[in-house]
Amino acid sequence: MSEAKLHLTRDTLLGLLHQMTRVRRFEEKCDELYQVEKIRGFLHLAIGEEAISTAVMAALTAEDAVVATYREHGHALVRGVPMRAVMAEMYGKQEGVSRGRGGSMHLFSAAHRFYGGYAIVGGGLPLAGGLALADKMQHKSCVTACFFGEGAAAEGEFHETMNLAALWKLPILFVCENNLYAMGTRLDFSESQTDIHAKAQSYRMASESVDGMDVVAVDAAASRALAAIRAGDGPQFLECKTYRFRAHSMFDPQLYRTKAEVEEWKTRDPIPRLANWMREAGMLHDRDAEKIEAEVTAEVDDAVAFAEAGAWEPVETLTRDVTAEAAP
Amino acid sequence: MSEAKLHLTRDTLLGLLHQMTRVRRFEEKCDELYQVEKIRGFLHLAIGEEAISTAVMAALTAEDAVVATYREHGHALVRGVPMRAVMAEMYGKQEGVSRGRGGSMHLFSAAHRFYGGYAIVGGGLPLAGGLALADKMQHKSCVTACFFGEGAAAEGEFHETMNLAALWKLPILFVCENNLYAMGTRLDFSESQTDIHAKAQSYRMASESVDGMDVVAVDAAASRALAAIRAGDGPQFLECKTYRFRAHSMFDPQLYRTKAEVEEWKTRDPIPRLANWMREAGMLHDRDAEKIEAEVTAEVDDAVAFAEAGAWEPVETLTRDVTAEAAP
Amino acid sequence: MSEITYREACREAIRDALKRDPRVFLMGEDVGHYGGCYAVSKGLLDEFGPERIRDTPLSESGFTGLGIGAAMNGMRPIVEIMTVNFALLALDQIVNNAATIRHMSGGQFGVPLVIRMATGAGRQLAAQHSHSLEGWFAHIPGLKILAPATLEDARGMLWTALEDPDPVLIFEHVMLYGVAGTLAADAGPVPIDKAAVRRPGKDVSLITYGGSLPKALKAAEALAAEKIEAEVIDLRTLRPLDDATIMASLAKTRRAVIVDEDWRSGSLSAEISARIMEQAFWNLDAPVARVCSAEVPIPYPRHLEEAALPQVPAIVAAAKQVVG
Amino acid sequence: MSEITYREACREAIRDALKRDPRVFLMGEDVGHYGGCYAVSKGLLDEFGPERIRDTPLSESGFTGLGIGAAMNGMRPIVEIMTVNFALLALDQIVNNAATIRHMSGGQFGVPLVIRMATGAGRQLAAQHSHSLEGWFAHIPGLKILAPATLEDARGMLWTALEDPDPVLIFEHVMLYGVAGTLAADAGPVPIDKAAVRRPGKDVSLITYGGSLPKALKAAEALAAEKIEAEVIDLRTLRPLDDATIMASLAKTRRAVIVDEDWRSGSLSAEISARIMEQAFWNLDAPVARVCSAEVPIPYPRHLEEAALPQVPAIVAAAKQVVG
Ligand SMILES: Cc1ncc(C[n+]2csc(CCOP(=O)(O)OP(=O)(O)O)c2C)c(N)n1
Ligand SMILES: Cc1ncc(C[n+]2csc(CCOP(=O)(O)OP(=O)(O)O)c2C)c(N)n1
Ligand SMILES: [Mg+2]
Ligand SMILES: [Mg+2]
Repeated sequence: MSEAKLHLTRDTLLGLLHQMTRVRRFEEKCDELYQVEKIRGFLHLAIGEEAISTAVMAALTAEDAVVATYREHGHALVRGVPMRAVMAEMYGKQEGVSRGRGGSMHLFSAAHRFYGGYAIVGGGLPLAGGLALADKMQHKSCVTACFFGEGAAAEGEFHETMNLAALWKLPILFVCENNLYAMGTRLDFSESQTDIHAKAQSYRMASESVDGMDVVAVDAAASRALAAIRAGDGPQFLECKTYRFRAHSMFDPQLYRTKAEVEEWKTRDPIPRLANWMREAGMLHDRDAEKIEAEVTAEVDDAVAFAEAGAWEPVETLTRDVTAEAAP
Repeated sequence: MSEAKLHLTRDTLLGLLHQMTRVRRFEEKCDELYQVEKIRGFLHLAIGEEAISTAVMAALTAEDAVVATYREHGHALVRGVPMRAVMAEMYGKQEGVSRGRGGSMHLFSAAHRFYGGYAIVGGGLPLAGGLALADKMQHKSCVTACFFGEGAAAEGEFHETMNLAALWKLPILFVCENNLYAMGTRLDFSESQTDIHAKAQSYRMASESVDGMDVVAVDAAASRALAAIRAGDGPQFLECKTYRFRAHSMFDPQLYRTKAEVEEWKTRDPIPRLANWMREAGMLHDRDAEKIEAEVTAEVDDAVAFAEAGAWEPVETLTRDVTAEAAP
Repeated sequence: MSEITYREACREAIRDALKRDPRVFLMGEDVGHYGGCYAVSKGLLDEFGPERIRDTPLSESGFTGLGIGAAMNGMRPIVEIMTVNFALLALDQIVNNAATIRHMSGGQFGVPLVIRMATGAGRQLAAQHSHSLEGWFAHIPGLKILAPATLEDARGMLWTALEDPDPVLIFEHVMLYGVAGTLAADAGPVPIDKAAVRRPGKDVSLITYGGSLPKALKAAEALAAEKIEAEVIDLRTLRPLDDATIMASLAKTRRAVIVDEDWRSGSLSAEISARIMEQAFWNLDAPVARVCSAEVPIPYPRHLEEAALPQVPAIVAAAKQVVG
Repeated sequence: MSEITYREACREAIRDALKRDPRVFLMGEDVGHYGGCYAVSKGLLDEFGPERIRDTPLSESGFTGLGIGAAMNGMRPIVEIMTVNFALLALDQIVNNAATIRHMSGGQFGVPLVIRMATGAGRQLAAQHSHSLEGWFAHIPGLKILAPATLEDARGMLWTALEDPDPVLIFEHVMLYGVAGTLAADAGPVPIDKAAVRRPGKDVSLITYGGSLPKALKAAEALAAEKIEAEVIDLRTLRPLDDATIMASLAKTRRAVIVDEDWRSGSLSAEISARIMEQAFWNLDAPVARVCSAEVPIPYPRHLEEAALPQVPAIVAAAKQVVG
């Protein structure tokens, strides 16, 4: 584990472990619920990648803004969006964070400046740039954290946003979750330059690559980057190398990678990795681990019960929220 | 002037001078014709930038393909498209190279593998990539030369094409005509990284920057790049630094730059520059210069007469060439 | 009253917005140092500075998306896209984001963004600069689509659009910029949910908008000379359509010709015809006719461009045919 | 005859094209190693190799443009765009280039390109993956637009499309992929310029295409039980429209309902209604009706998604209303 961890308190580390576990158990439950058709549509699990959202959210303040992708359950949960409302959204219930209209791919929460999960790859980037522009023009000191997969780096919208952000020195943290595959396309089949963070040079943007399976390393890198942004150095780019342990979505036979490769990556699972290190350092005891698991299980069960008990939006409201009720 | 010139024969140099002069006089005539409303629509002159198209075309073979922009009179002429047909196109006459349908911005010539002038900035790049892909898949050894302004480098289509070309090692020469302005937007107002050729690194593409006012330097650089492409090294990127002496188009009061700047650049005019150097080296005599001017004047006058005498497409044919006559 | 062009009316509308509301800024290619591709924003950079008159790189999707994000976060951006053909590069942001976010977020976020762009043919700019795709945008739920055809509307629609909580697209026809006329000195906001009867008549309704309005008015004059009283309706807002004004006119005239510079098939003219079919069929004395552009990428030469577009004689002929 | 799904018919069509013509190749996101987002191209990479089954980066505009260039230079590319919503990223290439090059070049260059994509709702994929924009594309001169609704068409349209000298877009409805049926072992090319009468009838014409065809057929069955004989027309080709088949049916039935999964305003249904107005007004016994999607970005929950889309009961009700 990275050295930076030594500076973190036991409470902070327990917090990170707790958050990663929450996200993991939540998504495992979603997987079950998909099998029994409680959740439908596309469901993208980030199991294996929890360290990134957990660490970056820990480094942000409540005033900062977040933009994410369709693989954003963890981002929403760690950001503080209540698990109940997220689970209800997965069900498509009225009590869902987006009234059930968005589902798994479109979690939004104004109260948490969680500006949403976007399902057009690359489509969230320009919009995130605009959030940062508005903050800057309003002389606010907050930062927009924009998450996306390495697949997005091939899209034109990535390029246009990177340039605009650097040109106008926008307060934005680009977080590339590089899990080596975009659906079934391995990075070297999609990029001539596979060092994603190296692309930032084209825009004279500061960038760093970090082990995305090491929550503490990501936390340290994100904190450094955020400090630079807040100091007025302009946007920063953080590439986090990670891996998804599960299929791309629920319709993916995973023909494009070997079981062995997946198993190899599982040995770097960020949750046991942190837990084991903490144990060795005497910072985690069995009762702590059990407590976390118990709390998380209770929270997940409660969220499922909440979603189950939720209501369907009346069909009569079908066209609400297409435009605002009161226009001038 | 660059050292490379020393290896060029007098005939070759005279040829380059002749071509640049042709293009210059053609465009000066177009400017006149625009004032008297013989030519309409947008008219983009490349006066000052002739060295680039002249040199690159000289380095290409007849089997190679060319894709250009709306500022492409010179490219078409030097490529060998008859001046008559180009001028008739400027008039919108049936005898025009595109039957008058395209006008100044859309010169096409199948016979010269001149795949056209495109007026959506960046829009020609993907298409040029496709020409190169087809050549490669058909195991042909030809190259596609794709011209565009530095303004295009900000478009997403630039990014996507650069990556695809490098990823698939397509036989394509990207020629960026960097004249420092995109309409009225100075490069440093549009790019955080103003060294355009440096962007090629993001795609692991070989690149070079060259003085675009030095026809011999461009010729040498283009020849090197083409040799590399033909040797199978994949795409190459050539940035040519240049300047347009005239307005962006006919509707441009040029508020965005000073007269002094324009005058400064005019001292680097590629035509007198080559001519003077040749004179000093004893390779150009007054009678050569006069001969070139006389030939060019005659050619331009002939082209104008041809265009004047041309016919308008009958209105009845309005919808021809929307789709092919005979579909399956 | 002052003598003013449509271009100046557009500029005054922007100036006024910038002065009235510190959240407003203008962003787009060449809006600043160049003075605007069609000179609409000339002088504004000097007056308001580069923070509020933002020249952008050639990145239509990028800066349109930035406008969306800025609108979601407290600003009131006016994004200028030079020409509707270039807007195709920004369609993902407009259709997949701007138009959906309110719904996808269950009403939590809105996008109070205004996008202005030039549309239409007539300047011999050929197949990549001359199209009229505003009808396309009018297809998308979540957007509002405006087509100011008069000085009043060029001056007043932007104001109301900027107060709208949802994305509003304003299409300015390139042939209108030079049109001059008089405008009240205190001209202010106008509603953006109503069509207008620009000339009353009882024999046939000429339904149109934007750059075709002057042509329809000329046609009405020509028809008047032949004792046919045409009522000219300026749609003004293409989404949502003001059905009431259209059907009220039809109730009187029982006949209609729709004039739309867009390519005929699948243009807004089709939707209007279909609505008349649905709402006024039993009132019709003749089938509704359409005068639209020929289905061809607009060719460069003047005579072919003119032949491709709706022209006064064709409108007159269609009206006479409908009147029977 | 063999038992086959629509998905397999699409795959067989591609296999067959690859085998028949060395100029054909398939290019798009995840068409190779993944096996295709909707599993259409599963197995083709193994059979034909990565030169001809090309996985692309996420670059819709880029690889669509590459397809255009390759088509202009001797190849016959099949470009797959996963879902019509993503095609918005490639619209510049499709509309400004593919559709205009033949005209702009005065007929010197053509773009014999086929672009396939999935369209439509029904899988609870919400507001960024569920739309039906084929009617939008059908607006653009220079393009041909196909919507195979049957196994025969899924199998046979691609063949003909690849022989067409112009760009052809094929829209495959996501809810059809799983539909199974029998197909003649020697099923081959089918024409792409004619609509088809899928069920004859004399009382009302149900005009539809793509994913709505099964619904229209079910509605016709329900109507038959009530002694209303509906004629079901499958448009098959959305541009150019086969007016003759539509008007022939109208001449018989004098009544029509158009079923279109696209949002109502400005959908293809409007164009069809307008054409019926223009060409068959005097034959009509009732106004043409439309059953379309509600004008809302498609919501995620099943009950709302179902409520947003055209359904059999609504078609039956519209038909009964029209029959009066
Ligand atoms: C513009 C666009 N093209 C294609 C898709 C289909 N798609 C959804 S996710 C995905 C892969 C994205 O990969 P990456 O960006 O690496 O993110 P990851 O899924 O690995 O987290 C694809 C191709 C899409 N949603 N949007
Ligand atoms: C996509 C798009 N946006 C905007 C324009 C309008 N426009 C035409 S040329 C131009 C400037 C292009 O600059 P550059 O690429 O540097 O080429 P140059 O004109 O300098 O040769 C602009 C903004 C366009 N044609 N296409
Ligand atoms: Mg990935
Ligand atoms: Mg330039």
